Amino acid sequence: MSELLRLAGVHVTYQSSGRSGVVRAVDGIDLTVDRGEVLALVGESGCGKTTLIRAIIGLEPMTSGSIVFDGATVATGQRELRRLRRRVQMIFQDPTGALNPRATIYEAVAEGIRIHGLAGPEPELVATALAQAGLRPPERYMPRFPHEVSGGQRQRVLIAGAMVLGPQLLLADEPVASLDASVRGEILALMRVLVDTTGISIVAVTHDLGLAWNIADRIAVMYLGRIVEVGDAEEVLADPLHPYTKALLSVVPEADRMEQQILVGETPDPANVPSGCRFHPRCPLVASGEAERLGIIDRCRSVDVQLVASPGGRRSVACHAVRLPNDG
Amino acid sequence: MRARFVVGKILGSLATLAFVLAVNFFLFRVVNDDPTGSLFRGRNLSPDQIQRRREQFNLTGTKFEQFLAYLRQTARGNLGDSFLSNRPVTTEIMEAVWPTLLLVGTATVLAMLVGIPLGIHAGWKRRSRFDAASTSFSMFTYSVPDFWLGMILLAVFAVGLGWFPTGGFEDAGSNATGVAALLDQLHHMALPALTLMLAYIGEYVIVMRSSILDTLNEDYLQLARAKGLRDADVRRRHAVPNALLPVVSLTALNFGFVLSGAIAVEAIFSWPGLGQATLEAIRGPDFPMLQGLFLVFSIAAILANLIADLLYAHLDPRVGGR
Amino acid sequence: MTILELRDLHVTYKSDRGDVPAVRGVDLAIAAGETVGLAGESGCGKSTIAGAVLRLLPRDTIVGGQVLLNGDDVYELKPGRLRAVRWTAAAIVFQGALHSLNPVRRVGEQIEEAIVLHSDRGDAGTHAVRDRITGLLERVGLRPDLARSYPHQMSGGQRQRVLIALALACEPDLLIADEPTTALDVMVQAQVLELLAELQRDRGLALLFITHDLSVLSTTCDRLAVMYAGRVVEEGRTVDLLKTPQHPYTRALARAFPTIGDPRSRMNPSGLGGDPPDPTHLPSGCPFHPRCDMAIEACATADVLLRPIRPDRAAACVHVAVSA
Amino acid sequence: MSDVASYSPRTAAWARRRRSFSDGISRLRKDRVAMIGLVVLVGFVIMALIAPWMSPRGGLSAVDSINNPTWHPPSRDFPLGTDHLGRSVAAQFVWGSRVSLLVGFAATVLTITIGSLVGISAGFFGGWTDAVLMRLTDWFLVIPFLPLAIVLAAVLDRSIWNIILVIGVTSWPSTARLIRAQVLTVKTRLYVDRARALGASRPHIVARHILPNVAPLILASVTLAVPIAILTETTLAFLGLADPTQNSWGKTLEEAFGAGAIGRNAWWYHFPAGLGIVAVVLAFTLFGRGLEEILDPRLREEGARR
Repeated sequence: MSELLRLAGVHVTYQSSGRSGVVRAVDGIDLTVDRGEVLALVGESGCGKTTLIRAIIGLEPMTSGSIVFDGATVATGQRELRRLRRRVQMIFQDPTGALNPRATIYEAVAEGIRIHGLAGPEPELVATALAQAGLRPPERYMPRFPHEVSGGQRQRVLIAGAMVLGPQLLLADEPVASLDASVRGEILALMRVLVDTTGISIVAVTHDLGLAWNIADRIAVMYLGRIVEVGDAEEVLADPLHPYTKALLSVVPEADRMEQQILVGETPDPANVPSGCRFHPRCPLVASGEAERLGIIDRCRSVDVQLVASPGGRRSVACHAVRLPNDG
Repeated sequence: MRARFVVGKILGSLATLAFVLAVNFFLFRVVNDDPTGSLFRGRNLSPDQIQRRREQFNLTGTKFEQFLAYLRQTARGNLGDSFLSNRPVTTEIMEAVWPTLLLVGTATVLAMLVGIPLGIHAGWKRRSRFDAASTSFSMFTYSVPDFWLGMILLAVFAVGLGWFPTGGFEDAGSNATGVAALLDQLHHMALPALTLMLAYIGEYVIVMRSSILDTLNEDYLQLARAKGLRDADVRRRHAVPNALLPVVSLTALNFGFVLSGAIAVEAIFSWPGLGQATLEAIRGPDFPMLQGLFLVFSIAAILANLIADLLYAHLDPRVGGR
Repeated sequence: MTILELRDLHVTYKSDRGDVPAVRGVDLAIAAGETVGLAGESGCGKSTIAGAVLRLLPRDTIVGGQVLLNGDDVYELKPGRLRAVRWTAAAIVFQGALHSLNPVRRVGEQIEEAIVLHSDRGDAGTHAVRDRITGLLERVGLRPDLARSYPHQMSGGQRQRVLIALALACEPDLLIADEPTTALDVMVQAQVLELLAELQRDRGLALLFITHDLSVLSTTCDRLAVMYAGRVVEEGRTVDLLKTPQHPYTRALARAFPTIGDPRSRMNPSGLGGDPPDPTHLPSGCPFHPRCDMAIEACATADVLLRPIRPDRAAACVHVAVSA
Repeated sequence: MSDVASYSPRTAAWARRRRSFSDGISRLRKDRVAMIGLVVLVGFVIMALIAPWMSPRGGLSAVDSINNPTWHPPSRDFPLGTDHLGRSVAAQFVWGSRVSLLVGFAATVLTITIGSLVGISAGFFGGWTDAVLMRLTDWFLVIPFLPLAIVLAAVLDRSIWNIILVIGVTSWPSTARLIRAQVLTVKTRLYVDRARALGASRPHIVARHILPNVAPLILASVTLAVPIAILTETTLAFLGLADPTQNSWGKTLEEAFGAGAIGRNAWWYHFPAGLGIVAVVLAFTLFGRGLEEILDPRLREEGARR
């Protein structure tokens, strides 16, 4: 597999209107996405996962860092962004809000074609995209308004509107979080089929590890603007190394479960990033005295920890306590 | 409330005041480039007299110098002399403030006291017969020009039935004192106050009703009911405190219009207040007087606006940087 | 002892588009110390049941059947008695904590209101009441000084804890939790679930747990009832029901929440074709048949009610053999 | 997919629009109160249009009316009686509707134009544009509206166009605020984000997403601005600031009051004009509220959610 997207040192910070000044929403991300790969970006709300994918498509201004897409560095000019936005597309958590209530489904799907002046008979392009997204027969859906179809169908319309441009990368922001359980699986299956049939890559932002298990090839766990663990989805979920990943996995409600590792305290605040390892105030290793026993407690408190790759490069973890196995 | 919030609001009000002063100056002296021409239209003044007037009204020097002179004067409380009476505008206005304050203040308070409960009840019992009746009534009074309503009331109750005097503040030549004088004034005030109250009431009913309707679907009302509160207590303790917030600021804002609210109605009832003064100034035309009145009306509104903001922030814990 | 019993409950809303049958004959019983989960997708009628128990539905709603709370039919109670039963016999933890708390009143006052309302003496502001509020807040893991805060000053997790404290204020026999963790982050959700489980254990509460998320119920409930189109389509003990779901809908729903590590669901998301039915236009016959992969001809015409399979287990499907 | 090849998006979209338009009309039709308002309005508009045929303009002239009886109660010759100069009150009523409606409509056009331009630019461009425009709007909003109108009208020459100008210039700020708020709401909608992600330019977003979702609100505020304009004209006319050559209902009331119609119990002089104002204003308000319920996206979304 070859590389499609490479993020290096991506930062997104804003001036907060309130008290403490700077919000470090995305605080130094290095990440790659291969062609035909599904990457799940998981974490709690406020960890910067949505901001990160919005920055990739230029909806959020990047403060520093670089994005290389398909071998070329992405410039930030209007024209370059526009060209990029044909090859990178996005779908949203709330498909109801993402569709203009006054535009028909046909118009919603055709909008991208018109913006980019794509060649070809528009009705057929729209019909193909709708059918590909599972809305068959397409002509039945074309003249409808968004409020006349169900939530799952709206998400399919969004997918059709994105896929009609033939993108190489699809960014999906919590694509099934607002959908009913029974519909959820259908949309995920569709996403997987799109990858297998068109070779597109998907970056899916989610708080749901089950989604990663269902469709992702790789998984990246984010905490307070940083990636703390990344690797093959099956490996990470079977054998999490970072204490945060372990905690996240332990609280997935399941009938026969492992020992729960419930982190105390609130969802962390990116306006107020702790010193040292940013996870240390909530880290179970610190709380249980394990870090002290390992003799790393001072480093946890004062040394900012970087993502360290395994010798084979397939797994990376950012934790003072973790030594990676050799995965060749 | 944070001090920063309060200071910010005060500074904002001062900026508005500066804007008003500028408007007040430039409207009268720039729109009409040389006001002496139009101000004294129809009067036979010698060039010498005109020159004296010019100096008197700071019409010499550049526009900017004139503006500064105007600001200095205004800051000292000098608003010039009335053309009609030749007395200082400040004095004239001071004399007319009290009757207006009394009349419109009374009417506003009454309209509030009646309108707010009506609106609460109508909103709470939405689509009831009471709601239909009070909403139609409000829409009707809202559509009636206040002075015409005054004319009708005057025609019916003063001229037709003779129950009330046809105008004025008290009986001419009466030298009653104490309770008798007070009763006489109340007798004179009854019709104009009723007119204004009817004119204002609709707004309170409509705003209060829609504000209650906004809260009806709130989850916290459902929770209050689930707790076992009576319907009346759910309304009193949970719906009304929230729904009153927008009405509180409406009320405060309306107090800003107390001084300027009754111009036409005062004219109908020959009520010796600021409205009557405005009408006379228009007829003159008495520009210094108009200018002074406009300034006073605006200052009242700015103050009321400031109070409304601060009051809102005080009542709503979510506002004001707490 | 049975705390809550629903007997053939029917609820029909009035709307501009006609009658909306939201609940169409539900039987359910909860005993003291028992946790029962009610699962289903949006529009299946599960939240309506929460409102129906305390008679909180809109005035023009038609309610049929019986709701027995500690043996009394809630719909037969006089207004005064009904108000006394509310919050003391059953209290609700509503979904959406931000909107369930009055924004202009301190959270302490809102808890105090419930305590004072249901105590014999008018003892607002006394030490006893203040101590009680402190105790409640501490019990749900909050600092007592938060009583002086306004809802908007708290985090989502804190507000949800306040709602739980509020629900416990009058020591109810039954706690109804309506999607109590839906708006919360995964970690906070785990905290709240743990708290609810603890409280239930400590106080022997009956707990009715309503959610769309079957996986949440799997860890917290003794028994489960799965709703579809206003009816319970399957019920049974949690482990039993999830291990061997009998109704095709339950099966699909259970598969929709994958077990991480289960190779069958790896790279194989599972869902259910079609969409949840519109309550105003329910399909004929078994309302699930248009989405059912096991539907036979009869399903389109013959409606199926819950069939007992064995003690503690029932499902509403033609494929379920009726036990003797 | 021969169906698809012949699918004409434009025709289909227009068919849908027509359908939703006629949906709106039929919903409006069911609103009996709004329909009463509409009927009354249409009646007055027709009266204003055919005034020259209903009643010769000479009826308004004191010179032409010199031989008429003065203060004459309603009779067959003078259906609404005569005034202190012998002029027909009925003629004044018919002609007065022209001025009231003209001022009402024209001032509203001005108000809404200024308000929409300010509101949309402030909302869409944000930043400095927004800060400056909103400061200005706030200033105008705080200054009491009627005194400002009075002062402006007093300074300017007395003409109907100046009255329109005065009302337009003083009443735009609330419209601007309303529309800015709606633009800001629409701007944060996810579909605007989606359009950006699709690569849409600013003009595309304004034309395709912002305007269509703000337009109904603009239309709804038109119907609510007209009554205010009419009432303001009436008051200004009553205070003697109207065009002396034009008969409006407000001016009739001023003259009736000035001539002592109340003391003389000449109800026929002041009653019809006042009733005309109330009827038109009420009709507009009722129709406007009905229209607002159908057009205002906020109210509609509310309704859809339940």
